[in-house]
Amino acid sequence: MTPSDRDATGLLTRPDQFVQLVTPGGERRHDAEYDPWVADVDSTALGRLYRDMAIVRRLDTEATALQRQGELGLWPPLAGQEAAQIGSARALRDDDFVFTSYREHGVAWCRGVGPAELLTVWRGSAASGWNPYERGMAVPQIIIGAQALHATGYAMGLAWEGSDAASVAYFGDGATSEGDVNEALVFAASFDAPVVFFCQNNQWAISEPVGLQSKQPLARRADGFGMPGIRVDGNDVLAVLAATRVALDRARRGGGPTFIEAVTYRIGPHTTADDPKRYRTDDELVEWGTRDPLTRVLALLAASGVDTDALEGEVADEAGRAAAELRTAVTTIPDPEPMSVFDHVYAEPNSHLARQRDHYARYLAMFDDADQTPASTSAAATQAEGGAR
Amino acid sequence: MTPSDRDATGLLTRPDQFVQLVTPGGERRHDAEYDPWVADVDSTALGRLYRDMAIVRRLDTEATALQRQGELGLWPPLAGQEAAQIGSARALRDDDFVFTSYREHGVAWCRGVGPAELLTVWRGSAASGWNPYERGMAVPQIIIGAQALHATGYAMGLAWEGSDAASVAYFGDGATSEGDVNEALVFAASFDAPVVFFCQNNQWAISEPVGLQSKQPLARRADGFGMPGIRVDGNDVLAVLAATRVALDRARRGGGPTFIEAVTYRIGPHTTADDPKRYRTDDELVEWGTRDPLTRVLALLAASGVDTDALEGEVADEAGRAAAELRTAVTTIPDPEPMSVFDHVYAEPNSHLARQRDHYARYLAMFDDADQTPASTSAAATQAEGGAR
Amino acid sequence: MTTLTLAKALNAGLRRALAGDDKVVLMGEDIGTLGGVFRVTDGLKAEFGAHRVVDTPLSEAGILGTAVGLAYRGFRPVVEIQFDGFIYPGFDQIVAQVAKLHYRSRGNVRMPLTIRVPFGGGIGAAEHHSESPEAYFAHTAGLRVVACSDPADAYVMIQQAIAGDDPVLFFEPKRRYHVRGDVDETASLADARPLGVASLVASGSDVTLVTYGALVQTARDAAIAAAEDGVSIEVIDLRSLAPVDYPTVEASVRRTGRLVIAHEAGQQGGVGAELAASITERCFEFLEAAPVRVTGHDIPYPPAKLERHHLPDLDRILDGVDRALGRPNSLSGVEA
Amino acid sequence: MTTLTLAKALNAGLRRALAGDDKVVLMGEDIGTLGGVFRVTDGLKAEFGAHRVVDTPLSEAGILGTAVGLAYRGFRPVVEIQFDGFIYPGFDQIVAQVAKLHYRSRGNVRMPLTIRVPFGGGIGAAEHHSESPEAYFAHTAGLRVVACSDPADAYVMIQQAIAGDDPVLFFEPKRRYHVRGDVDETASLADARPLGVASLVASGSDVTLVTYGALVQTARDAAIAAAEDGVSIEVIDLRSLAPVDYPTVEASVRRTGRLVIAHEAGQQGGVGAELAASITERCFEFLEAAPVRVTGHDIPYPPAKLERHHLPDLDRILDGVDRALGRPNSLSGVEA
Ligand SMILES: Cc1ncc(C[n+]2csc(CCOP(=O)(O)OP(=O)(O)O)c2C)c(N)n1
Ligand SMILES: Cc1ncc(C[n+]2csc(CCOP(=O)(O)OP(=O)(O)O)c2C)c(N)n1
Ligand SMILES: [Mg+2]
Ligand SMILES: [Mg+2]
Repeated sequence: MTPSDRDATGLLTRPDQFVQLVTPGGERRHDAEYDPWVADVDSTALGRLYRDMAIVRRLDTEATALQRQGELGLWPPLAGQEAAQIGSARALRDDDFVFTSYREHGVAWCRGVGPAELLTVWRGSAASGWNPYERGMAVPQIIIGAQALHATGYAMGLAWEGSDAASVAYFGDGATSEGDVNEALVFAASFDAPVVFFCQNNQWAISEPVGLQSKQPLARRADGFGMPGIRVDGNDVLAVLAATRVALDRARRGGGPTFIEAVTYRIGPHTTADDPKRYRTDDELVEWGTRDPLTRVLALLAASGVDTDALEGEVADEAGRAAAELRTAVTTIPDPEPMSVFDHVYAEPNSHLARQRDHYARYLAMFDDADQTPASTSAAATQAEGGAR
Repeated sequence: MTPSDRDATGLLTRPDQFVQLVTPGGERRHDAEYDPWVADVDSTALGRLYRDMAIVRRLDTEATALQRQGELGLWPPLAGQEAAQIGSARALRDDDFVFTSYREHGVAWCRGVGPAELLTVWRGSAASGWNPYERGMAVPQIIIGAQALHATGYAMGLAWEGSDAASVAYFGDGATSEGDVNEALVFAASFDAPVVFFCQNNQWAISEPVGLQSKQPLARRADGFGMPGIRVDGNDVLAVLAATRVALDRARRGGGPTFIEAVTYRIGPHTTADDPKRYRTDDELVEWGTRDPLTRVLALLAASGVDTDALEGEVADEAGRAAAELRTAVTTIPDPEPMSVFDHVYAEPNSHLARQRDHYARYLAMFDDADQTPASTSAAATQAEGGAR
Repeated sequence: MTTLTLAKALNAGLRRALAGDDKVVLMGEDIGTLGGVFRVTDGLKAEFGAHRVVDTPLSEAGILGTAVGLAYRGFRPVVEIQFDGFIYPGFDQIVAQVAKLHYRSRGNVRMPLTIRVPFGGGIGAAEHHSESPEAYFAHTAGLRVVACSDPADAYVMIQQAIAGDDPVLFFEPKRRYHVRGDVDETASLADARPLGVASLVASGSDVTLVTYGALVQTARDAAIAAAEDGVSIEVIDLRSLAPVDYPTVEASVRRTGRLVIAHEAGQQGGVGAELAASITERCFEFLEAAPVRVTGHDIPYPPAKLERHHLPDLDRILDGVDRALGRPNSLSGVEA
Repeated sequence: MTTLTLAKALNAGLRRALAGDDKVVLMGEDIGTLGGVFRVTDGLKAEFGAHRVVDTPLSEAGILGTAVGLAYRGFRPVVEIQFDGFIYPGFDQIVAQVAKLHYRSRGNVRMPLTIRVPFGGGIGAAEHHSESPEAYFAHTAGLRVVACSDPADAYVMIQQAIAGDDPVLFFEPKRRYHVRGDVDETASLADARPLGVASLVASGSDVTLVTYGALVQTARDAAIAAAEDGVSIEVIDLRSLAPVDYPTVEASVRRTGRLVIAHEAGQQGGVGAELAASITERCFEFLEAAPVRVTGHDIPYPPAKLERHHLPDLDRILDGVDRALGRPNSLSGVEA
């Protein structure tokens, strides 16, 4: 292994070091082990994967713009990780259940999360945007790595029920350093849990290169925990689909967990609050630009005779409509009622919170009631501030 | 790998699955990689290792008896793990620093921890028994796995200072499931920390067999974290010494961490509060009895012409004296002064604690002062209880 | 009525919960084959199988995090933390996940976990085996925190905790595991005192003494000792530490005008602080003296030979009563 | 005097600590190359090198646990927790190790860690980015807990925390990172107000208002607004939450007879509970009303669009003052 096998961020990305079915140039590489798993993916199916990726890329751009325009508080862009997310999520059944981090908008798209549902939490309008049981997808997790254990527990439950569904834990390269992720590997192996650990190694954890988290390709972590590890070109949607199908199939058949490392790249900032120029070079961006997940699919489709200009056009239109819908949706997200701040803390009545709620309701009512003005000092303040409420 | 390669507790213990230099029968097995590391260990040196093991076994028996007699609150016996502890600790230099769990009495012996120092904490007389800086050994750690991070941080410090000393983290098989241990592997690899992770796989974590923690030999965990893993016969003192020397040498030369799994067995209960009959079979004990760490050394010494009867006799005498010393020492451990309960909470003056301390001193003084009896109700109670203090 | 130890009463309650709802699963270290280091789960694995009473790998975050996933799937996990001092590696999963997921999911995901914690000292144990971490959880929105003190309550409360849809930190007074008491194993949960309601364990008129867990017995003893001296103590077993049953405590303090709170945990920011502050807010006009706290010191739990100088005992509680009463020779007379 | 933002003042204080003692090392996620997500450590890695300002793997327990090991070796680690809500995965290392090792080792091992925590809300952030976990640490024996509120204090206090031999949880009011103030960069630490001493930021005679962190400014504003209405508020910036500087607070309450405590953290078991209980114990005869707490609700930190209904603001603090004064129309008149 020579330094030249490593890219700017220090990890191995030579094609022979991961599963790759489509080269960056769009050539179909044959792989005896993984080809059978995507034998059904004809041009039409591949076109659909392209469509998914193009749409989520467009939605992501739109959301970033919405954040810049003040419509969202924050947005963590997925740009660059479309293949990893679409390829894996399109391998799922409806009755599978996914636990993600905050960047998996592409996964959410595949799970049928609607535009308003997607943006709610980033707009700061509510604690979450969708009912997990309607989408087969947990609400996003911000504590790095915590969801890996949730996915494992969920899968243990599936196994104990005798279900052949599976769960998937999505997390990043940085997350592999958290205790929770490692403990999840321990539990999953111990209980043969039908869970897929899907690690998007996008080379960075905010400003920290993956080489700081691990000197080893992350997929190699798996073996020591007693499960297969697959390292896949995360910018190759076909390879990701194949690898995820392999892992899900194993899970369904009682074979236990699999760890997938999808080697990909975050093109944009960590979030809209981040300035990646402070920690990474343009060269790196240029290099990863040559490995774009979308262009290679178009090239492959073109080579197999598809009219990709037409496809691109159609999909661009559709993506544009989706983006417009997103833009509309954001304004339809209702602002929360003040008193809803107390909702759902508990599932059952709670005397302490009920009292606190009552107090606050009466406090707020002081401002409504013209006759009964707030107590003198606070009235003074309210005037001084121009009646903030 | 067939089930018969696994022993009762589910893990691989066939000789070819770990480094073994002396067979259970006392035969010297040659190993091109590890032999050079113990080339200096002649019969005299081996006799010294035997002596260490025999003494700590005797001390352990004595401490267990002291607990049964009410002199100690608790004792976690090391019986069975003598080779793992002596072989590893005898590889250390004085300026190395070890962080252990609660069972490493053999390591403490090698670090020069005295009998009263050793028993203090188990007698419940003080929070710890020795000054870590005098012994190059941290005070015992009860939170499973926490010390692995401490050893790693200490080693990072050593490296930053340019020292060629190393640190060692001792922990059990169960501990490998804790986040802390896995995070320690991450940090150690990332910072090339000169630390040796010495895992005594004694097959059990209280009542849980190691197979519940891992389906893989624990040493295989290492590779995925980016460090060498060595699986060694933990009942073979020579092999343990060799493996630890290899690891320490790597650490001293800037080669970073090593993970050693010493496959051994806890013969006694988890602690004197435990009843192992509830969870393991006699067969298992019988089987592990054939792999005793001491008998094989005697056999090897005998084969190399040493008068082992004499040696055994001498060492037994010495061990008897050490045990007698231990028995005497326990009664010399001073009972703590009541007010010392407030000592060392902070290194600097603390107004809150000072006040609480004052209050308690005055409270206690009420009981001393014949004229000024405690307040009436408490006086009544004191009488009722026969003056508890 | 059966006479059971507190540990056996919990065992009986767990058995009934397991039998009554197949979504109830027990998880923890050494709870299966061994039956738990205190034998609270003794026999349950044999009875219900390894998928209902689950020996887990050695990791508290792992146990709690997988329990969250199981709850997501509709299970009702009952987690045992082996000793109080071992809960902290799982703290993030409790505080950031278990406590917040119902809120985060806007009520869509329930977290009916019961987290059993043998707590408190007085058993001569090694470090981390005698702690009282309840205040951390009482300060955490989204959790309920309860403590049982006798076999009858233990039997009922553990079932109520499991049946409830909110996560419950369930503190068990480990030094009283072997104390016996009458338990009505036929009683229906519906008729039982609700989980959030305190219980008046001794009536009195001079001072209100509030406590929970192992100290309830000490408080009873204190009431008896004080009675001989003509002081009438009303003893309240709080049972629920979050939320606190203030109506019961308030009613008592309005009558007695004096409040003593006892707990083993340190004073600074302990459950007694909230209780003192809240009762002062609610009953200021009725208080004849400042509420008095009798607590462990603000120190790490000390070595066994010093624990009697840390834990509130009969004498210290009675001294607290004296202080609340402003009686001579008590510490209240000393200018701090 | 230089005019610096609070973030820059911390940066300057850290620089001075790094320059003054080569055993000081900074550790955390994104603190090196990036200079921290709030840029508090900006430029320090370039100046002092990667072994003094250390970007660590993404693991809070890992950072804190290795910092413990470094302290064992004689280093003085300064750990940054990126946001308040991310401290919990490291909770065990803080509570069971950092806080207890000096006690456990009978004074042989010092743990002079400084754990920097940007805390509090009001910045419109996502979940876990606006919490106020200080009470957990104030309840933990062995730790010191402080909070700075302005650039001048931030500059001095961070150096004091690092220089001290006890572990310090150092809370930084993140929504005030960008507020400017005068800082005397030449001042000697020896002359500065000690870390444990509170500061009287506004004198007054009717009511004592105690707070810390970001709310100190709100409290100052409240004092000004109330003055127009003829109410004289004395404002105390607590600075040290454990231990609390009671002499300062007591002296004030003995004069005013009324106490209002404000913090962003939830009420139940918050720092205000201890303060209310302790002041009631110490000043019962001087209190004309029960201490009033103005706090965040006991809820998980709400979504950004609701945070103004969670955080104490000027109005709510003034309402609290009214309640303490027993003024008409305030909530104190409402029977709960
Ligand atoms: C426990 C915890 N610590 C720190 C953070 C702050 N933080 C948010 S994202 C992030 C980096 C995550 O990197 P990675 O796991 O690679 O995921 P990516 O953002 O690249 O998708 C950090 C440190 C957090 N959210 N949770
Ligand atoms: C964090 C934590 N959880 C639980 C315990 C209780 N406990 C003490 S020893 C032990 C088993 C440890 O097993 P292992 O790591 O194999 O070490 P061994 O005792 O076999 O030497 C457990 C669960 C603890 N001390 N710390
Ligand atoms: Mg990443
Ligand atoms: Mg073990």
